[in-house]
Amino acid sequence: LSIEKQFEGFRAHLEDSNSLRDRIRAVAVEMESVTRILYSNLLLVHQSLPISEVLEKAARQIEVLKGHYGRLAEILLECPGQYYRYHGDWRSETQTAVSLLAFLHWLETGNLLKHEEAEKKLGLGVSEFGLDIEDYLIGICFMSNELPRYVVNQVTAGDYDSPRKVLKFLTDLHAAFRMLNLRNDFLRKKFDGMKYDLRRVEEVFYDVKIRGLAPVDTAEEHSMQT
Amino acid sequence: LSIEKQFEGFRAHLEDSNSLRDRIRAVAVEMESVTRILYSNLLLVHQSLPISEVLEKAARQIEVLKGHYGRLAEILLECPGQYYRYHGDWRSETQTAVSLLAFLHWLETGNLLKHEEAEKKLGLGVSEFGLDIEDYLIGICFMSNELPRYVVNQVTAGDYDSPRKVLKFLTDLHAAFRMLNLRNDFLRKKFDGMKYDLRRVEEVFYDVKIRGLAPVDTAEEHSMQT
Amino acid sequence: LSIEKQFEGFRAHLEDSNSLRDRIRAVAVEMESVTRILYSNLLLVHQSLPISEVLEKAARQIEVLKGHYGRLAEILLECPGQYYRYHGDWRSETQTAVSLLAFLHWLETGNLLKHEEAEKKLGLGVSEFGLDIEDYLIGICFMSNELPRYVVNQVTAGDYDSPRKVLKFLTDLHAAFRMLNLRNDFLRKKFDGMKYDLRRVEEVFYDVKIRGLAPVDTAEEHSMQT
Amino acid sequence: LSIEKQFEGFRAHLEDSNSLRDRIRAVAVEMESVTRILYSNLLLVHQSLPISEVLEKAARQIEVLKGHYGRLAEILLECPGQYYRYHGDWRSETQTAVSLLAFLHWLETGNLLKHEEAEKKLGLGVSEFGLDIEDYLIGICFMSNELPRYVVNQVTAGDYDSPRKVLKFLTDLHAAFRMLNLRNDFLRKKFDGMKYDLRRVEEVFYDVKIRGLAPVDTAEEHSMQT
Amino acid sequence: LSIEKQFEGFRAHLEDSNSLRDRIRAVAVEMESVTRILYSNLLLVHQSLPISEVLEKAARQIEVLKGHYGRLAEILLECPGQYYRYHGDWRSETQTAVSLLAFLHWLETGNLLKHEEAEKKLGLGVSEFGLDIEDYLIGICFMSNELPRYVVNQVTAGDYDSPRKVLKFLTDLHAAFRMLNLRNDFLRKKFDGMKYDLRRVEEVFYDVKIRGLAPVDTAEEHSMQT
Amino acid sequence: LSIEKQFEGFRAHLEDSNSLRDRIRAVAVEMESVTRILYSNLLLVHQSLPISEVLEKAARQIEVLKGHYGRLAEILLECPGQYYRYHGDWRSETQTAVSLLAFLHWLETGNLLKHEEAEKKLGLGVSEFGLDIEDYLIGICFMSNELPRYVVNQVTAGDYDSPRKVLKFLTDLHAAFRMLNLRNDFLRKKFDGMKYDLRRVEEVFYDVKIRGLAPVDTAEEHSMQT
Amino acid sequence: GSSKKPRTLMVDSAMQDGFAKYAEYLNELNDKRERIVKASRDVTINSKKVIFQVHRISRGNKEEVLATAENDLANVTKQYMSKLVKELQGTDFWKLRRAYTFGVQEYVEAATLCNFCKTGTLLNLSEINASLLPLSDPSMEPLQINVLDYILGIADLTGELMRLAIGRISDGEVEYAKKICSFVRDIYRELTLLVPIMEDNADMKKKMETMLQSVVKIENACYSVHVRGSEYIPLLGTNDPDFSLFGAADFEP
Amino acid sequence: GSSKKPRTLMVDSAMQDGFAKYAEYLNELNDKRERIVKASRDVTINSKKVIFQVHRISRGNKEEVLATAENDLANVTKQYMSKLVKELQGTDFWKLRRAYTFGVQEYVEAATLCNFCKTGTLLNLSEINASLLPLSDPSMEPLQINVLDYILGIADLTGELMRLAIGRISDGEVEYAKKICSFVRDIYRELTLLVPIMEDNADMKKKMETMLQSVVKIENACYSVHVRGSEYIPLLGTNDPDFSLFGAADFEP
Ligand SMILES: [Mn+2]
Ligand SMILES: [Mn+2]
Repeated sequence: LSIEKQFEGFRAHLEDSNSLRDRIRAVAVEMESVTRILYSNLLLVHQSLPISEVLEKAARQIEVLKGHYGRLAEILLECPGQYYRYHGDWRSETQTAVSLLAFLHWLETGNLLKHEEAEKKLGLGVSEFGLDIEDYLIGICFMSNELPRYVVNQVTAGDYDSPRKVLKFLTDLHAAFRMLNLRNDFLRKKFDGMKYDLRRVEEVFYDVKIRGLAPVDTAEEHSMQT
Repeated sequence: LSIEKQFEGFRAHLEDSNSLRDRIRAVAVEMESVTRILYSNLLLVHQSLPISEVLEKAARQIEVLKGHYGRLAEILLECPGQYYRYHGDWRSETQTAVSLLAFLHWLETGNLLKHEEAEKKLGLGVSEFGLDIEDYLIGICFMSNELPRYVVNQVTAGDYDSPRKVLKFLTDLHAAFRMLNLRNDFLRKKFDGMKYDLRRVEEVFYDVKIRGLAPVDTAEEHSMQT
Repeated sequence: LSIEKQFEGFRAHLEDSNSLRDRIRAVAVEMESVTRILYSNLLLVHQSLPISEVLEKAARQIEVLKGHYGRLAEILLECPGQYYRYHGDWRSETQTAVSLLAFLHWLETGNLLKHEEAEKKLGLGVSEFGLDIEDYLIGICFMSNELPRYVVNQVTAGDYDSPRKVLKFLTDLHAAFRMLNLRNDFLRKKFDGMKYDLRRVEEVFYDVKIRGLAPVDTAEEHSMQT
Repeated sequence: LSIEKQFEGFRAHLEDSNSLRDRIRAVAVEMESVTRILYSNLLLVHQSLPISEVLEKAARQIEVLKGHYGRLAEILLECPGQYYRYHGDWRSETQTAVSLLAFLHWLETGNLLKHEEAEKKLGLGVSEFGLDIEDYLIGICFMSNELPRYVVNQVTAGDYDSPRKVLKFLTDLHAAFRMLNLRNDFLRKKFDGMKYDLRRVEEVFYDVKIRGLAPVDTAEEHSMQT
Repeated sequence: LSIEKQFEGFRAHLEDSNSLRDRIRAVAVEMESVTRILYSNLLLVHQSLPISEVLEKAARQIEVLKGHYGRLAEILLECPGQYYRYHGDWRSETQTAVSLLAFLHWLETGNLLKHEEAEKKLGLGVSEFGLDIEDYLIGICFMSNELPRYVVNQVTAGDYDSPRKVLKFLTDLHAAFRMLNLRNDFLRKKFDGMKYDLRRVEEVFYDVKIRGLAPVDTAEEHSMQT
Repeated sequence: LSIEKQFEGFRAHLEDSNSLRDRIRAVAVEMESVTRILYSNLLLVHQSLPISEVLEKAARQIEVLKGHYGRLAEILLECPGQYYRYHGDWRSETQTAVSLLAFLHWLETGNLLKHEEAEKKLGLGVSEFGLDIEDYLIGICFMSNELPRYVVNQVTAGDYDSPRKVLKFLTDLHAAFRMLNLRNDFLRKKFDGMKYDLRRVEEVFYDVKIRGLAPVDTAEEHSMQT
Repeated sequence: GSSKKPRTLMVDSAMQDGFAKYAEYLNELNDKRERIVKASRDVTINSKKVIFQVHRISRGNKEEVLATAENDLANVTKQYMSKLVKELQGTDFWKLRRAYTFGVQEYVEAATLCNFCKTGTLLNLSEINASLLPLSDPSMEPLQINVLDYILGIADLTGELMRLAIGRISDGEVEYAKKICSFVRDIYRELTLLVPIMEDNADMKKKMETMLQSVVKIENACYSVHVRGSEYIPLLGTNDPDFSLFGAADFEP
Repeated sequence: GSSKKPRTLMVDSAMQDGFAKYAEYLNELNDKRERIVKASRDVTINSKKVIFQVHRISRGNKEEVLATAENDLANVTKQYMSKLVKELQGTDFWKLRRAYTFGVQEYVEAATLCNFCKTGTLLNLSEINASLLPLSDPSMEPLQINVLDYILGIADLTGELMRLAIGRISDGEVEYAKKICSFVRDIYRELTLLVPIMEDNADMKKKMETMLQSVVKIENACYSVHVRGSEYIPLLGTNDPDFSLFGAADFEP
């Protein structure tokens, strides 16, 4: 009898944990869908849509995304201490989200989106459910991959000052990453790729400079905003 | 400057998490070593060493094992909420430990070691660090694998009542497991194997019965202890 | 007996379906061969053969291809409702065919070949056997893969206006694709690849623009036709 | 007894065929070693060593290689009709050899090394033991894989005319291959890869052309030879 | 031009060899189908169908199989010296065929089917096209794999003498194989597996012997034949 | 130049070591062949050949084997300190040899062949070239794998006392092995397998015991010798 | 200084129109597929539960356990298969097969297992299909499980029958186990001939290997009990080995 | 009622004696191996840090960064390699190679990388081995890194040189990158001939493929900067392309 009772408990436990994972995955699917739309909005920046408009469109999606993180946080509250049991189910979505938020933030302020800022934007960090640091760093690497394309299209559209600004930003970012002692893992591989982004931006800067298209140096002392 | 500072923090974080995993793995290696000794002690039961002696020898190792779980718990306190991040590093050791404890418990009491009892023996369940239920169930399946051998050796040594007792226990255990709706995973596979243990014990019971070696039925109403 | 009889029926059914499939595959092999020739003809565009000549050569092959679709349609009439059972056997040929037709159409008109137009060119859409929309869209993605190469070779041959035109077309196409809600499947993967085509064409446009090779901007306001 | 006798016959048979294979493999190992030296000589072409020197160094190794094929032919005379039984043992060496000979030949003459020419250089084609046509074709594909690297290094060394020449050669070669009706096999896979070589060479040609580095166009109307 | 001509030759060559291979494969597919029917007939032996009936059913299929080998031989006459080029296309079918014929032969006579006998049954050995010795040996190994199952089912059906007979046969066969000097190849691996068949049959013999089920020992001193 | 020169030196070094290795491998191949014959001889014990005859046949092969070890020792004298560089080339042969010698020794004396005894039988231990203890232990594990089969066949042949003797030996051996602190390596895996041998022998002992076939218990107090 | 001219201003509206149509098509298709996948997953999970329920059979509780299983199965049919049936029609059967095949296979497995336990025979495809007819709207072409899914389900059935056979022997029901053995052998032999002519048969080939292992496991179990029983026929002086001595039924009053 | 006779009572004491000896041998060997694995892991981790330090090179800080790297490397030698040296002697070099090979390879990689940055040449095996001599007890046979580990380390070095080259081009140091390119090509060509005669060369074969990719990456980077630079030689009216226009050095005062 006593054994039976215990196993009845186990039966309930197993079914609960299966349904929990199903619910988490359902949220992750929706996150994935929002980040796609967000990315779609962001892409317009390559077609020279004014940044203010891009930011505005994005703002709405970020709210939706935040909502999803809220739902995820609620689900995780039901199983305290099991964050990392399910972490793999929303990891890659979070990395993409960070990359998009960081790009938007850079467009807006010219600065790197910090870890706490990213957490705040996603509504994380209040409970035990925070933004994993490796996920944050990978997201930043993904963001760097978008910059060469941005610079090429900006120059084509006649903005000859952007290469300098992007180059400055990317050089600093690269230098900061070099401080880390990375293991031979996914993050290291992504960071290795950043070198090529840097080089491409330099080439564009060189192209603009050598033709005398870049604005005079005094411009540097003014604002970073477009 | 601000970026640099942030990355210095990341650098420290990455190094900490690497060293944490190293320490966890070091504990797991020692757990593995103790469970081997424990198993070694337990094996003497097949050579008809009095159960009291077996239990006594085992008791010392269980203390050591408990100590390791204590150390593990301390390490995990440093990273609250990350239990499942490192769970894979000591899983299989825990399953083996459960199987040994459950066998010893059965030898001593004739009953199934319950989940809470197992937690208690390992010094778990106080903090957030408990005994995962699937690990417990897999450990119980491992224990069942030892029973056919035990019964064969007991009969060889002249104990003709043990097949009945083991058969009763295993039949109940098997019935309890059948209550669970298992997915097609490792646990299901292990449970499938239990059928063969049951069948082998039945065969021995049959051998003993048909030859009139089994004690008269009145024995059933008495104690399960050897 | 009952088992035997039922399986005898299955055997007859499966053998029929196999012989049907063999006939379908024979047609698909010939389709594959025609699309190879068609592709071969089309490749000459990279070697700056006049477009009119390319179109003329292609027209003959398209007729042959249409004939094959006619034969396929006849075979499929024998198994109404099972169109999709055999679909995999000519899918990839159809996707290639669409990509070639769409490229030719773009060369001729500067417009995207629409789904109905593609159906018409292949003689489909009359019976139940139409052009699957996913196949059509995958074919369009394949076509996009050819554009970077086209643009590079056109510039090499001295046509400095083509990057602008291709970029316009590809940007619109990419934007149109983004309206679709894609699942995580082959089409999605192919669409994700379109990003790289776009990026490459942007680079080429950048190259001609920064060197002042692109025709003056007034051209942009006029026609898209070659 | 009768079984034993039969197996004695098998024993003799297996030992003969094993020793034959051992001898063939010993020759293949030496072939592999020569082709490595040849490859290593050929690598100097990327470091702008004068072609005449490269050819001279290579000539000696080719003689050695020819010697090995001679020994192989002698061994195969012992087992008429079993050429294809052992073919796999020297296939990949032969393909590599063809690729190296073809590259050297192209450097020297600007032409494709023909099948008979390859046979002659390797001393084959006299007896039943000829150069398998698929091996020849695969070797030619391997050779094509080297060309993008060659062209890149030539341009870096200041030879701005080489992209045009290589592109012409590769375009013709690719067109010739397209005439073949290839199965879905290794050769087809290798040929499909040739497309990427072609594309890369086109890109390099584009790079020099758009920057005005390619020699004046009048050259194009004259001979293609080095 | 010259390249084109050469490749036209290649095209013809490849098409010829492709069509030859297609015809060979078509025969191999039919062989596979007959061996399956044969296998399915043979399976009835495990359900205690009288051996005479099993043999009778099989005889018809063997005739069909022989016909296929005849067709194969005719095709191979067209490409003398290339037997081993295509050998891989019917190898595994031949090995299966040998294993089935050998099992049937053993059921009928209690003896090992010899190599020449196998050739004769398949209609081989007249022309250059014989039964490869390794294929024969691998087929015999496959046959050995069926014996443990056969013996188990015979005992279940009450035939307590079969373990002794099978054990005698398998012991002799194993001893004969041990005379061969096998390489580290497929055949060696298969032969290594025979050890487990032998062991299993020994266990079954042990089971009937220890329970006094095996026929009286006097039989052993007489003939081993059925 | 310096690079070339250094690598030239490496090349000489590696070629020397390769030719040494070739000679070692040639010896190892012959060792392998002798151990096969030895194993073949030993297998007759399963067919109840008198032990004295088995031992006699084996003695001759052991002499041959010893000769090979002598040749190996001579070769190794040429590379002092590098014994373990080439160790892998004769390891598995040595392990097999030990297992055979140990089985023979057990048949003859009922005792375990000790490490020094094994060294002596193989003519090792004089120079730096001794019998690696891990190889010795692995060989002993291999020997254990043969015992279940031996016991089954002995019982079949009517020797009902062997299970007791083998079980005693194997129990002691297993207990002795448990004294070792094994790493997670090949030896450990092999030792873990010994458990199954023990279990099988226990089962056979159970079979004879429960049927009253085992000789009376007084025998146990007397000698272990055959 | 920026002289940007947004590239998107001149959108190709014909293109947009076409894609609006494609988007609608894909949305509908994807939604439908999503609904089918969910229904199929429900069918799978609940059919598995039916199978687990069948395995709860013991000597004494057969009717009761089977009644529950059949009831559960009827619920699966009514609640979940009906959803599938409602979504699918016409060309969907093949177009969306991948979205529902696993559910249907598991359903076939559960239905044929229940039926075997009850009647000892193989539930035919036509019988299953007939039982699905009432679920569908009479105006639509009704869902009919195809031969491939049925065969794939039957292949898995043999694994469950193996588990059942081992359990039955444990309970002393040797004749039952022998019946399973012969049934599974028949299925294996018939499928041997069908597998090579099935389309996409890579999965099925793997299942055949597992099936052969199941057959051998059952045969070994039957062998083992037979040999053991044969020993005691003389011992007991009867021709009918008392298999009831096996199993739990015996030692508890 | 139990009539047990413990099977272990009559232990085979000769057997136990032998095994006590074997146990002692294995314990010592395992402990030593464990110490070596730990030391090797320390060497690996810290050599990797040296390599990361080298990659922190920029145009302005070369001496400083390299000085730190060399200092760190000297610490690795003194603190961690010395432990390895102390544990290993004689037959251990080959017997326990697997326990320390990864550490030694990484150490070779770090040492040769530092040396290349400083001198532009390949640090020879004999030079590394000479530098290890002072670490060992003069009475013992000193640890000498073997040819295989050296070559495996050099193979990885080329990957780091690729990273370095891309970085140098970014900083406008094109000549430096070209030097790396030619250096890596030489190594690749030499190794082409050595790989087939190396023992256990499966790893090395994989490394050769990666190495070729590294060579091509460097060549493409050099090509790219060359083509770009060539365009502006006429533009600028000089024969020396001003590569200093590349990189961060230029736009910050
Ligand atoms: Mn199932
Ligand atoms: Mn590295």
